[in-house]
Amino acid sequence: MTAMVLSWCLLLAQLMLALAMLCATWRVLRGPRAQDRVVGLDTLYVNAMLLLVTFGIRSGTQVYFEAALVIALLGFVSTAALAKFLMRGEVIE
Amino acid sequence: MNGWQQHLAILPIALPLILGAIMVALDEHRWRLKAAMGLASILAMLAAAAALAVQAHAGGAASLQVYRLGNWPASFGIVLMVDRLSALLLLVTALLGLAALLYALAHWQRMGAHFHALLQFQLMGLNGAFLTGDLFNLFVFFEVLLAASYGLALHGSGVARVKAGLHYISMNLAASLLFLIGVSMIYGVAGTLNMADLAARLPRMPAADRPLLEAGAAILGVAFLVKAAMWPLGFWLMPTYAAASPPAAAIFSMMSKVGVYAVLRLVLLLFGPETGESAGFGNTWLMAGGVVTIVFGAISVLGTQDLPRLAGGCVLISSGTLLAAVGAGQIAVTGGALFYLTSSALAIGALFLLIELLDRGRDLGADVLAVTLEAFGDGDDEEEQQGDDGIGVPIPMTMAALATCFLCCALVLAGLPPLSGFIAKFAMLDGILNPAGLGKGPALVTPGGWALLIALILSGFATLLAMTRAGIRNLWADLDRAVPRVGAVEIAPVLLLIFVCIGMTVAAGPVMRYMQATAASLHTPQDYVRQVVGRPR
Amino acid sequence: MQDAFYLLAAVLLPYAGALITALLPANARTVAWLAGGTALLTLLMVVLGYSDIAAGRIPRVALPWAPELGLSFTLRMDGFAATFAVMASGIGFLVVLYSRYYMSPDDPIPRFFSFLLAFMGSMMGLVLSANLIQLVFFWELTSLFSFLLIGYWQNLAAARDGARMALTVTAGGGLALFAGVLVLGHIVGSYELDAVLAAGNLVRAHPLYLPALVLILLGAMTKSAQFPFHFWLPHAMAAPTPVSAYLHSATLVKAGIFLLARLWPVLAGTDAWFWILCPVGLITLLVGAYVAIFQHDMKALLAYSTISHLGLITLLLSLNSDLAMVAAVFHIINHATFKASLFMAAGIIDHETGTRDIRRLSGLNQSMPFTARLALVAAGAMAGVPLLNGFISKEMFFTEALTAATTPTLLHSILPIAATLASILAVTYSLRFIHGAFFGPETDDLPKKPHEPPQFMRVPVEILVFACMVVGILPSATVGPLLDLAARSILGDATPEYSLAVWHGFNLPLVMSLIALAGGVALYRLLYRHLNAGIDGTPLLERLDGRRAFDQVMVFISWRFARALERLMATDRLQMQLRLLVCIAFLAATLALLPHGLAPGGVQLTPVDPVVALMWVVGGACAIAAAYQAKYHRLAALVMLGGAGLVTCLTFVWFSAPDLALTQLLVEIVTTVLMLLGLRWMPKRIESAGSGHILARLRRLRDLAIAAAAGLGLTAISYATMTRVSPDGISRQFLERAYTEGGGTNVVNVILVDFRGFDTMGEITVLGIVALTVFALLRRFRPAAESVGMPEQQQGEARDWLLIPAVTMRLIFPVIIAVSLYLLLRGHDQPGGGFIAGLMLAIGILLQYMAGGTRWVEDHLRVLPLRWMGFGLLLAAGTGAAAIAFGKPFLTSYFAYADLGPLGKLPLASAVIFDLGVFALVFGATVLMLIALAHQSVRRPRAAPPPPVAALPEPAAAAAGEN
Amino acid sequence: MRKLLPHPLVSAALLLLWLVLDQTLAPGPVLIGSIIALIGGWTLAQLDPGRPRLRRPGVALRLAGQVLLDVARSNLAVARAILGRPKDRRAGFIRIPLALRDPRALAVLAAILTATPGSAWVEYDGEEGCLLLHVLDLGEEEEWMRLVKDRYEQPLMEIFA
Amino acid sequence: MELVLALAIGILGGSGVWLLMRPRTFQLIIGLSLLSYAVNLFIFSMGRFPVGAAPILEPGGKGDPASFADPLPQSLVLTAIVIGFATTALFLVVMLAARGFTGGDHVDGRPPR
Amino acid sequence: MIPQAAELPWFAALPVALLLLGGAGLTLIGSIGLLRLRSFYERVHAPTLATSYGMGCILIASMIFFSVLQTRLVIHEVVIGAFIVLTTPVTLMLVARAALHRDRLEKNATVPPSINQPAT
Ligand code: NA
Ligand code: NA
Repeated sequence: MTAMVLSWCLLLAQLMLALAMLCATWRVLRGPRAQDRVVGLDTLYVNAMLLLVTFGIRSGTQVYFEAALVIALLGFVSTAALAKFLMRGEVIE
Repeated sequence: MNGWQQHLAILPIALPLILGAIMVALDEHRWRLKAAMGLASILAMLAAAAALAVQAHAGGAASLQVYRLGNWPASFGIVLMVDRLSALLLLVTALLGLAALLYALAHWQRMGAHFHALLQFQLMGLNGAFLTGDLFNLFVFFEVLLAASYGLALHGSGVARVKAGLHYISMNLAASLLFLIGVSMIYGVAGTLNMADLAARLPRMPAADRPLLEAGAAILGVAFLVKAAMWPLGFWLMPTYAAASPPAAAIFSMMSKVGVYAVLRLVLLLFGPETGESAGFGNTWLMAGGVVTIVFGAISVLGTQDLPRLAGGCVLISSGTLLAAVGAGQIAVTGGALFYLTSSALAIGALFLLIELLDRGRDLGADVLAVTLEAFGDGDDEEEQQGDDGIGVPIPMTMAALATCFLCCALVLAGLPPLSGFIAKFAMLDGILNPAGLGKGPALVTPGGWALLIALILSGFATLLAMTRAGIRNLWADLDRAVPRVGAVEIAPVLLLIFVCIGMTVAAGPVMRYMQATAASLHTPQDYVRQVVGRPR
Repeated sequence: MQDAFYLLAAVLLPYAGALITALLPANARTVAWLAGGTALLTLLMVVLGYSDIAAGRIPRVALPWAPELGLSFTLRMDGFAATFAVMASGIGFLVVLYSRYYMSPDDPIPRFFSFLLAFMGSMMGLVLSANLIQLVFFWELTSLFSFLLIGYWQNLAAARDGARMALTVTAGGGLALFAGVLVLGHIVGSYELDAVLAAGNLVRAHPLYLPALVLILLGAMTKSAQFPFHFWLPHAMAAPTPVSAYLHSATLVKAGIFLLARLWPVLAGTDAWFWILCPVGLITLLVGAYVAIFQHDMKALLAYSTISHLGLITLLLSLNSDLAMVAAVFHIINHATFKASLFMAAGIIDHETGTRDIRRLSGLNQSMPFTARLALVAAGAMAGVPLLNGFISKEMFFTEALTAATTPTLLHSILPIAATLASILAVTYSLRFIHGAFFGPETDDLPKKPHEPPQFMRVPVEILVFACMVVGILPSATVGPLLDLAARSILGDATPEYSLAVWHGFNLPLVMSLIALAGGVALYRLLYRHLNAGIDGTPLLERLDGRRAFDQVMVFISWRFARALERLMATDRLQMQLRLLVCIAFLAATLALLPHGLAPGGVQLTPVDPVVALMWVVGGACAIAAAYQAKYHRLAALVMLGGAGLVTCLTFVWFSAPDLALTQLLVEIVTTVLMLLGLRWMPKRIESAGSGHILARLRRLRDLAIAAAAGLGLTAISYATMTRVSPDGISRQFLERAYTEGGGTNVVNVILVDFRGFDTMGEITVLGIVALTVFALLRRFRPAAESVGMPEQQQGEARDWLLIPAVTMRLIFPVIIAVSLYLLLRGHDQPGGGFIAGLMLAIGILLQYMAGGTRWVEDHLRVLPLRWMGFGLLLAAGTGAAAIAFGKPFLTSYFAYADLGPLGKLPLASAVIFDLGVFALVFGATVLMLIALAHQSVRRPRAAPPPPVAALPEPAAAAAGEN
Repeated sequence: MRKLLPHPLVSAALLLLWLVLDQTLAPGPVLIGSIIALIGGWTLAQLDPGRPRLRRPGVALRLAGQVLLDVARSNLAVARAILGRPKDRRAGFIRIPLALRDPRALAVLAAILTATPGSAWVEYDGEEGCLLLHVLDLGEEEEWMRLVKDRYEQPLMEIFA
Repeated sequence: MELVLALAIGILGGSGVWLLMRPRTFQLIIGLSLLSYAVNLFIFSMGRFPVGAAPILEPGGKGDPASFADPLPQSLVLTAIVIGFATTALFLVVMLAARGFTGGDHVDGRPPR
Repeated sequence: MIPQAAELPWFAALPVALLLLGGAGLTLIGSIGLLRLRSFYERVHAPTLATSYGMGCILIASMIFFSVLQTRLVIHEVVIGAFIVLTTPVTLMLVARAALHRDRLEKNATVPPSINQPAT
């Protein structure tokens, strides 16, 4: 029973996260301005990272941990670079 | 075979890799050291290739040396396979590499960064592609040689190189993706990547999976044909080769042969006569594509005033000839084609080097003038004739040497006597007309065979026309040109390549025997497959 | 053995002489003696062989060359070959002698003699070849060396053009001959001359007879200047006169005739033979003779006369009559002697007077009487005056023409009239040659004061003219045996009875001769005024200009035709090339699949996971939107590409490939940053409302269809494969052996660094090479003028905006180092490894560059990426090579656990060292690329290059990359 | 000691990170982790030669608790704001003068404000020491001012003295 | 689920091919990137639909092919990713160099007339 | 279904389930905010729901799940949380600052002017 509940809750949580990704994607696609897309991408990264953690729970293994870890540590780099490009027109001065 | 000899196969890959790595780490001003290292490496490669060829040839009918990397069994590890074909191509590669390096010593080595390292990696890629017995590893080595070729094509930078390079890289990146698609499809249905293993599994493959395998092979073939510059996939070739620096272009004359090599190897290994339903897969297309490529190359050769483009056109003709010859699917033709491959690769390499020497000292206006001169009916010769009728002009030693070299290249490429091009062409045509051997059986010549015969003869004529025109314009007509300053180290590689062509003519017997033996074992891959797959760890 | 010696010597001596001569200094005069000696020795060799032939033996020698191809170097000298060999070497010797005096001291003479001797060798090889392929071999060599000889005065445009024309026509014909010989060999089953000659009936009955015949005749006709290929010969007169004397009397042009006669037993005797050759010969005979009359240049006159005589011989050969064959051989010999001497005489005149123009020359009989006598006799032979050799063979020709006329076709029946007409014309031009130059009043209006040439310059002419007379008076005693041997070696037992006598009684041929002589004199008188009026061109045939036609054809072929076809067949536009590539790949796969179709396999499908499906809604939307936005909204496209990449990465995770996911993610980050770094140098784009053109829309629609087809194709193939039962492939091995034999639990990593470590080595090499290339290319980077200035985003004032973020970005760096090393060290057993760690560390460095700027970072932290790369590659390759030291194949791995007491067991795997190399290289290469790009911004304040000419003005831009 | 351990806190955190990642306390990993922690500290010293002085760990702990609480609260508030009607709230910029000057301290403040839903750090001017904040629901500007200055800036100034 | 993966490959590939045929260099580079995603997933799919666990073994064990995902395509994709990364970087730089030399960003240097 | 779910006692499973739902819910609300909020500066707040308690809940769920399952302390998810807390401000600060910069360049009146450039 608990297994059932847990499984369903997990599935529900994953669906919510997937929907959250969808929302973020909408912002990426719609814009209207570049900064909106960047924020959208950043959110997409975070949502994806959380989805990865739930994948780990679902499969009961920890091999997905590293992927989540790397997104958490470095996922911001590309968005930061994008933001810097918006600000300065170049990423490295 | 024991001791160090057993490791000879890895040398053409490992040595340039290691020396290249050291060159990368060395400072730029150590170019003399780098040149010396490069030279040593190529000489060692040359020696190794010669030794491998001797070993392979001495081994009799089914001589194959299998080098199991990492000591893993052939079926799932990566193996190198040295047979006559790979040894031959290693040898040609080393020769061209030596020529390119020598030529670059004069000044090209310092026209951009890391020339020597790139050259080593280029040779490593070529050697690896010729040696590997694994499909995916072939992809990797294709990428190595392509990456290095991108570097060499762009060596020296400049508008023309970069513009051509963009096209070249785009096409080859797309082709590489096709390569991946093809390889993975083959893996998907056959479950293996080893070429010999693949050939062994092919007969047992379920009929329902066969179309997928053939589709994979077809896509793979398209990727190879881009590299071989088959029409209409090879429009990138002429601008790229024409823009590349001479040493790079000389090496590139081998690069287009890699595509042909891959086609040759795989077609015969996977779709040879005893593969049942798949036998002869794609031969007709190869033949047709090859012939059209010859025609296209001939037209390009005819239509250009520009020496580098002319040489590029010769590459196209050479590629087309080889593809069509592979498509003919006959041992005798393949043997001739291998002879042709060797001689044309060397001659084109020499030509690319020569072109720059010829262009040196020409004033820029000459080319513009030549276009109008081409309508050669204009009678400005009258007054010239009045002037100094009947007194010859001595040709400076340098020009004489250049002219002789140019003539030799032209003869080889047009397939005219007395050089190796003629023998090559004869061997192929004789094979087309008499597949079973001269006077043995009333073999029917296919329409494709006739088309190839006509295309070969006509392309030879076109090459002759274009080369004569170019030679006369560059060596005879341009009277007040300055005699180019040519270093010994620049003419030496040209002479080296031409001497090899001459040697192939004189020793046509033994050389041809090698080629025929190579072709025979390529066409009967069973021994090959048995030797690779049959031996357990 | 003896055979071998003199046959080989006959061919190789001239080449040896040529080689030695070529190496002599440019103005060595002694070279003539060397050349003359060589020629004489060659002649001696032929004569040595002649005794054997006379004894009824055919000397031969065979050296193995390429036996696999049925190709041996075989020489064979029968009577016919000997005849030609005598002519080639004998006249060759005389020409050398003559040249010694003819050529100017300022001419670079060794080159001349070298080419001449090489040509002689080729001619000897040609006539002595016992193998058809070998014959073609020497055939093309004669073309080649004649090209060099004709173009000897390469400073003259006429010489260049003449040489080129000769080579084009003769070598082109040679290629046809090559094809023809190949077909002939295919028919017979051998290229050996003996075998071919014995297979006449087989050949003539074969369906491929006609193609072979046409191809071979093409070769012969081009070489022997038969109509319509005759035009190259007069232009070859731009060569020094000795060359003309040699090439156009006895050798080059006779090669075609030689071939016709040589293959006569095999190819002749059919209607096709007659109907091709006879009209050609006839037209050549008549047109050549007619045009010759109107030439003002003595050499040109001789050239056209040569054409005419070649036509005559061809005509004789075409008649399918044995007697005509004998006549042809006889005329070959006669023509060689008188024509060579005439050319030499013309050369003497040219040499001593400075001109060859008959209109200017006059009365040379006074100043150079000896020469005049010699020329007179030779011209008489050419005209067919009795008691000279030309007369006898011409009589035989008339006889044959009359015999042929008994066959009731129009062509046959006009032959006697045509023969007489041709003879009339021959008399006319011979008369013009002699009368125009030697008779009439003496003139002062010459470039040089004429006088007799040096004694020895005349000797060759004297010898030849003497031969003309001796043969003309005593034919059977002199040339009889040679002719007999020659004819017999062609006709064999079928050799007919013939009589070589001056007087055959008063018969029809004699009448024809007399008519010709009288008619010729009359015609010359009739045309006298016209000829002396100095009008250029040939009456009635003004339009017939072979050279112009040739030029036009050449221009057409190499310009209009080739270029038009090239335009049609090729494109230099990348879009089209890529389109073609995609379409061809699609078609290739489709064609392969079509015969059997592509049905999905029978594997039980996996139920759809809504989460993944939703994920792919995201991925698909991002991909499509990126495709849509990439033109005008680069930044947006980049962001969307990031979205698609992220979903791909999630998919890898979902499908149990953590290593892939990690790598994909990191690569994605680096790529995004790289592209952003590059974006700074790209031109601004603003969306234009245009491009709504209907054609443009159609093109886009077509591309859309192609893209959709390609996408669907990929879908179909992957679906079909995924639904099939997996083959029992090699992957089982990896799973089973990864730990036990590879020493790692992360199977993917063990594959990467051990099982297929060789792939990895290649792959890191690729990365290294690319980094080097990027580095080299960027060093010469020249930004576009408009990108040189500061980006407009920096126009506005902004302070301290990076102050706070930079603190965090710096703080993160050690964290990144730690995590990167963590992933590196556990890679063999858990997800991670060299690639991932290397990329990660590179991103760490990148972050510092972003936070602090290039200068600041490089003041604080020095990374030497090239060293890292070299070290990494060396470590990886060295690990591989180290195995060799232990007698194991390259890349054989080794692993053990070192017991470090309380610190636990340390895994010692060579694969880990290999992975360390990978790490170093990936790190170095990535950093090198990033830094090289970043440095462009630092280099910015430099002089703006002038805008390149080719640049089109880009649409002016207002906004930044986006909106 | 300063040379060996230029950033003791960072090094300690790195060691901790290593051990958490490796999920072990065995001597081998501890040794490797220590080495890496040292290397990390040295590298950071290259980039950031300054040596921050942190004191008052009690204050720091209290601040952490406070932040956790605030974040939870504003999570709910923002969730309500998103799901509710836009008319009910007023978003806007607010400028806050700061006395805090240490960039590290500012970075912590930035992290806190960013992590707290409803407030976004937009601009900081170092010369004037002025922070521009964007707030989702402005309410009373004074309250925001007090929140930042008293609740976060004050303890931070104590910690980064 | 197989169809979802196949469609994903198709969409990525189709978008990539579309961009491949566009005239601007930047479109080309985005197209090549999308295509390499597609190809990577494609290679992956050639190991059959991956249902097993990640190919990470228990120490000392032998992997059972039935319960693990096929590791070989994974390693092939890994190689392909890295090579794709390298070539993308190279293409980018060549694209920049071409832009610098020709002044525009058309793949042929200048748009056709 | 989760393979190991059955091995989990209810006192662990329940919080895990709730935390997952809560975290995912917060994350979803945050992303919905990305859609619903009207201006960029408002939207910038939305993702912080995910990076604060949204993330926190899910990470704690994972920690509980694995710790109970493996009967040992599995807390390495903490590292993820730390990294997110460390890095999110960097992105958001940069993006917001960039947006402000661009708005100012375009003389957008809805944003406050630069502090040392008194309002015009
Ligand atoms: Na006269
Ligand atoms: Na916030």
